[in-house]
Amino acid sequence: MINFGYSINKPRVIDIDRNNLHKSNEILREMPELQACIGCGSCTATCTAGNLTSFNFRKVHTLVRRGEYQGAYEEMNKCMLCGKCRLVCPRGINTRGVVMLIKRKLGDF
Amino acid sequence: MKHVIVIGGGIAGMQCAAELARGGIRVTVLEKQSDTGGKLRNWHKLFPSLTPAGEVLGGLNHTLRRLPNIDVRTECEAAELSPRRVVLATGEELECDAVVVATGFTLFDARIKEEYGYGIYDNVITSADLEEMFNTGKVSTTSGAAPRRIAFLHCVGSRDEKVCQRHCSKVCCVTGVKQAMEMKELFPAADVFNFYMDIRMFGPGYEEMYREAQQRCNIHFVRGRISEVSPTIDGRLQIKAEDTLTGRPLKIGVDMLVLLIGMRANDMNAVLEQRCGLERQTSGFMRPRDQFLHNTESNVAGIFYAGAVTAPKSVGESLNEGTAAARGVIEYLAAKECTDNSTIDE
Amino acid sequence: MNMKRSSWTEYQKEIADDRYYYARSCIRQNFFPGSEKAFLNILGKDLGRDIFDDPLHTSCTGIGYHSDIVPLETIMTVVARQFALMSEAGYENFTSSCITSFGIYTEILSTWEEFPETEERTRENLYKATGREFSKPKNLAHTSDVMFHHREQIARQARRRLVNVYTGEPLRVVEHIGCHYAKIFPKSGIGGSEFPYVLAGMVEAWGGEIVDYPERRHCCGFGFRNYLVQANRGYSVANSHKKLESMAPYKPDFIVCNCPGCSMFLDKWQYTIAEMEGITYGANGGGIPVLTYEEMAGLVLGYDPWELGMQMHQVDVEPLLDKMGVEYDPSAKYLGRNGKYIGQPERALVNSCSQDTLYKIKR
Amino acid sequence: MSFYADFCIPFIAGATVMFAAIALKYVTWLKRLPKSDLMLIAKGIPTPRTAGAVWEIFRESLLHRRIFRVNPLLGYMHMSLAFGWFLLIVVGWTETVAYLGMRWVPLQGHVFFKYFMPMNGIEGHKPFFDFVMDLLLLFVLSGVALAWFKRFRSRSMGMKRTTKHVLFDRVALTALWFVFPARLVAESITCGLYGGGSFLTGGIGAGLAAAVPPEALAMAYEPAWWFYSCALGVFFVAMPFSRYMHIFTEIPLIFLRHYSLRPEAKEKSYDNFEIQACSRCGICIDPCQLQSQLGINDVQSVYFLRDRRYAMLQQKIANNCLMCGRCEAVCPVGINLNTLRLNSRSTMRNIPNERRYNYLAGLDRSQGEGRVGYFAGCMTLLTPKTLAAMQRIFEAAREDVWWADKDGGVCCGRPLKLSGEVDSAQKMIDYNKELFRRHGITTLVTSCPICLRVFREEYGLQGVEVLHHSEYILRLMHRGRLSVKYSAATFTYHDPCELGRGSGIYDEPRAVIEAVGHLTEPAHTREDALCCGSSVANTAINDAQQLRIAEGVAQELDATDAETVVTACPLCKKAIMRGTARRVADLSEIVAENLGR
Repeated sequence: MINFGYSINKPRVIDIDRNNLHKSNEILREMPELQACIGCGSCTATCTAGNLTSFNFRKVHTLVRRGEYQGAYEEMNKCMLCGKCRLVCPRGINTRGVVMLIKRKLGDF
Repeated sequence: MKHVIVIGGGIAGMQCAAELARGGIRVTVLEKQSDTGGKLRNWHKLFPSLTPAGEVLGGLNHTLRRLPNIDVRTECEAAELSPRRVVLATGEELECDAVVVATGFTLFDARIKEEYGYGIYDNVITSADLEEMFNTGKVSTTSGAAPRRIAFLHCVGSRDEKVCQRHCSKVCCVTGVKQAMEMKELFPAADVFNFYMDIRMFGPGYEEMYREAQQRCNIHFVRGRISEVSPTIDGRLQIKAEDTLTGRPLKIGVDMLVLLIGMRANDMNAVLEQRCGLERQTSGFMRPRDQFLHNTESNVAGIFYAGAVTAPKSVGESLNEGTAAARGVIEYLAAKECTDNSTIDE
Repeated sequence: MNMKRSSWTEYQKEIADDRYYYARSCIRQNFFPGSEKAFLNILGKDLGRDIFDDPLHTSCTGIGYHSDIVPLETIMTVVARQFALMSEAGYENFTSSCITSFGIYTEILSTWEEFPETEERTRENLYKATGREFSKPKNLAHTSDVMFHHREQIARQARRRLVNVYTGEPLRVVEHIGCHYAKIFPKSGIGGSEFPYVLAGMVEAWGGEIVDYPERRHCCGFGFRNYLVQANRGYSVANSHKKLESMAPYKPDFIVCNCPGCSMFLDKWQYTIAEMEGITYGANGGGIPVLTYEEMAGLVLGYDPWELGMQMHQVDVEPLLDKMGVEYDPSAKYLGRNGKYIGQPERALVNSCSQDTLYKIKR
Repeated sequence: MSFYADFCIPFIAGATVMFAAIALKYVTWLKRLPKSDLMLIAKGIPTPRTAGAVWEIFRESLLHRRIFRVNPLLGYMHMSLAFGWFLLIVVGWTETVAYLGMRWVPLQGHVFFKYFMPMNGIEGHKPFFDFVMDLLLLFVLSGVALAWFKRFRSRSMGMKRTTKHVLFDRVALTALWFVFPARLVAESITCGLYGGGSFLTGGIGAGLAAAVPPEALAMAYEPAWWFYSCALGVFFVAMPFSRYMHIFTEIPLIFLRHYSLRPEAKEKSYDNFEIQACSRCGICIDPCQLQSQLGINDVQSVYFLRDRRYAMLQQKIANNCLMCGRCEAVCPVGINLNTLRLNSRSTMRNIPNERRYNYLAGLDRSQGEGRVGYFAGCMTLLTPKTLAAMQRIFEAAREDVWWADKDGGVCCGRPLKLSGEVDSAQKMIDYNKELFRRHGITTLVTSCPICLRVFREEYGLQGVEVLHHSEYILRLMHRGRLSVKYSAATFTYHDPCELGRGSGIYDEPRAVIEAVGHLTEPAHTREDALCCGSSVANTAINDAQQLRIAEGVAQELDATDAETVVTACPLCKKAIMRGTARRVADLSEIVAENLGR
């Protein structure tokens, strides 16, 4: 292969058709309330880890729901599980449970 | 006996006519279509209670037929009006003591948003088409197959300057949620995606319904407006949007795309403005005398508004306005009689 | 595929019938010089129209403009000079070969309309610089518009149709109109930007079938700065890659492009993608031939493919010529004027050569 | 005398299997103990602790004192079965000795003594033993009767729910139910045929002899002993694999516990002693609010231990626990239920990751300077009134304070640890420890009991005194650095789990409240206090379920009719606020509002 001095950018698009939604469906089956997220961002705003890093819980779980698993486990590992997000979620989502569930499903334990 | 002409035999007009008749007034309802009921005739079920539209309409029709002094003239269009006179499209002139304009709205023509492919690709339908399908009981793709993935697009012809529809049509959000749930009910194995810009759940029970759609029905809500629709090689539709909550473009193949079309002001409203001295808002809907205390009155004494002629409204709101307008008419006529009499006395 | 669409008819524009002033394209004359020649021949000889190829005119400097090198005032003056030359030559209908130029002309005419003071300043600048004065063209069209305008006449004079001679089926054609044709001012393009019809109209008139694939409207990826800076080229090629991935399942027989830049990129990136990713498109991995609409018209009218300059393509066109039943001399492919060997591009196949032998100059 | 009859085979086989299985278990468990635990045992044996253990074994394994405290009837049932059977064995052995002198008698000789030594015409008949043995048998039988009764009417024994058992348990239980009635029957028939026995066996025997023809009685004689032997045999075989293993596990457990062995954050061999010491009595079920408020019936400690013992523990069971410690407080065996659950979670979820939390490096968001450090904790940032009140208190006491996390800091690590990620939690612990060290504090005050617990138990902060703000405020008041006004206001107090049962702090907050107003206690209080339901230890229940628990707690607090509900944990405050219209305040708030001078 020739090195032309650049590489073909990988598309940023979330391709639902190509993504394997198996795990995301499993996650939603175990915790249907995650679908009730209205993207208000309270969780991320209050997040202890999010105030120290770029960790964005809302974004990561939304991407996981769309079948974008790349890096989600590593991102979720930034969470300290302190539970503030659960206290502020206006939709009463069990956010700590979500973190653990996503890690379990994507980390295979 | 006083005579009031109600223009438009939709739900607001029907409710208004019934209230007027109860108040001892002779009413003539002018209806463009072959039957009363307006847009509700083609609707299947109403949010958020899923009450069949026919139930509401049946009740209204029953009342209308039962009450005396109501004359419903179908296939009859008004061309010009003043507080004392309505000229029909045929040229016929009707005398009256007051007029209620309950002409409602026009459904947005989804073909104008050609990037969504309505009228171009198979299986791109509007929310109104879907209600028809519900009514006929034949919900399927054009090929007759059960859709495996369905997308709803909110705000088609609403909040869109590109099609001169700056206003919010108010009811499409909850209609989208309702129809998504109905589709999920019909096709439990299907994935349903709702693409929205905002979800505005303004009414009682709407937010609860939304939550139910999300959590119980597992309907995916994606915040982002679809930018374009294209056909795929296997005869499906490919949709592109941005998942704005993740900041990433998103594409997805669907078997059916439902466009939640908004409410457009009637073209006739311009005529009302030009020929009848009535005021219009920038949205094209008629302007009530004021938003709060005289919401069902026009700027011309003796001409009243009821229902979606002044702004997009839900069924319940339109019905309420029908009643409110009738009340206003009755008061207006009583007051007028008073002054007329005192003039005679003098 | 005859679409259930008529919306293109809503986007119509006036196209002059005769007496055109021709403005060439930088990219087209460098990469597809045969196409411009063919256009002049088709208009002048086959269709009997008056078209003037003025040796005095210059680049519109659009590439420089879009790369933030040429300022707006400068490009306006350059454009004004082209118009002045047109007036001096006694023409009123301006037609440009380049989509970028077409976009520039449209944009500048529109700017002058909205902000008359800019037109005044341009007049001043042009006069100061060259002593010339200009009048705006009566009609502005892209050369593809002109070709579209004459498509029926070409169809009548056609020697071949866009039909597979082996199967009798219409050829499946992917069309790409180029962003600056209608995306800036949809009203200035036939069919607008959503369902552009300028190339589709030609293809349908000449017997072919248009492929409507999901990424039909996507940019080829040229994007000026994105291509011109080497480090950004990955973004540029990613766009062509996306389009090719999207169209490949439809097995198109060829791609026809409106814009010289797009023709170049969709053609040459196929080779790049093959080298970088090992992915090849088209039957047997031979690539999907990319034609300019001039070449397409030329083939339909019976021109010799090598005279049309089709040997300049990265992707070999012979399989397409065979399908169309075009007779050609394979040995004459890389012979230029007076039978001189002009060099040969590499085929768009993986690992077919090393970097320093992109062009085999020696026979 | 050979002391052998064919019917003894089931008994002998059963006893052999049982002793072999138990021996195997003991040896394996002890062999796998970590070195440090073995050292503790070695050091502990020659100390008075051993005697203490023996006394406790007598008290708990035989008399079941703790169960008596839960419910006297239940206690009697357990005591009659355990102590009664024990005495039967002891007295039976003595009886053998009394009749036969000190000579070796095989086990079945002791157990089936009545069979081998029918009293008919025997020399030196000792009716005293007959009487004692009958009395003891009656004692045990009364326990069996109560057990039967409990199966059907558990409520009258102070238990709303009893344990749902697995197959081995049912087999063992059934066998056990039959052991003593079978013994009664066998011995009675023997007495009927050969005399002997006292008021019970003798009495029934005489009755039988009168009612049934001797041939029929003789025919029933062997089968009755067969049946008794079978019941014992079946019970013995099932025992090591059933809940009855607790009988023999509790004994070594008590010794080990006296030698200071404890379960830890990661599983180890010692856990086996605790797990198998569970008799599945089910006393832990009723206090569990997941059961009483939410009707969740399969996650309680008894089921958790059972599932873990049989290696069928699922994450959803392990995760579904508030770790409020209410079950631990009542467990008659004193099993460290929370720690065991925690180390199960650790086994299931702990994935050490070196790079995790690398972002903590070099971070310091603390403010101020002082020997006293205040650590608000993540949750307290959502109850800013607490933060403001603490500030006023510090100011009033003229304390220079170093604020560790006023603008957000790093979590104390306990929530992560409670979820099982023990190794990763250590990274936060290390970070905060270093932060405290760097700022040279000597006292660390926190208003969050969750933080408090991990600071005290895991941080090992040498030279730093860790105080909950209730303790700190009380100390300021005692030392005269803080004075408060007493008013007629009425308060009720909710004990946070981590503060009360978790850290043993009950009196300090009460003393503080009583300094500012009148305190009334809710129905469940102190060691028995309810959990607010928002515990960070539970990731399985949903928001609505949390709310239901909170409402239950709030109801009790409302019933006190106090003006203000006081608690001393930000999570409890948030949770209770959802369930009551009454004012809910942190302890610090009511102090700050009533500062004197």
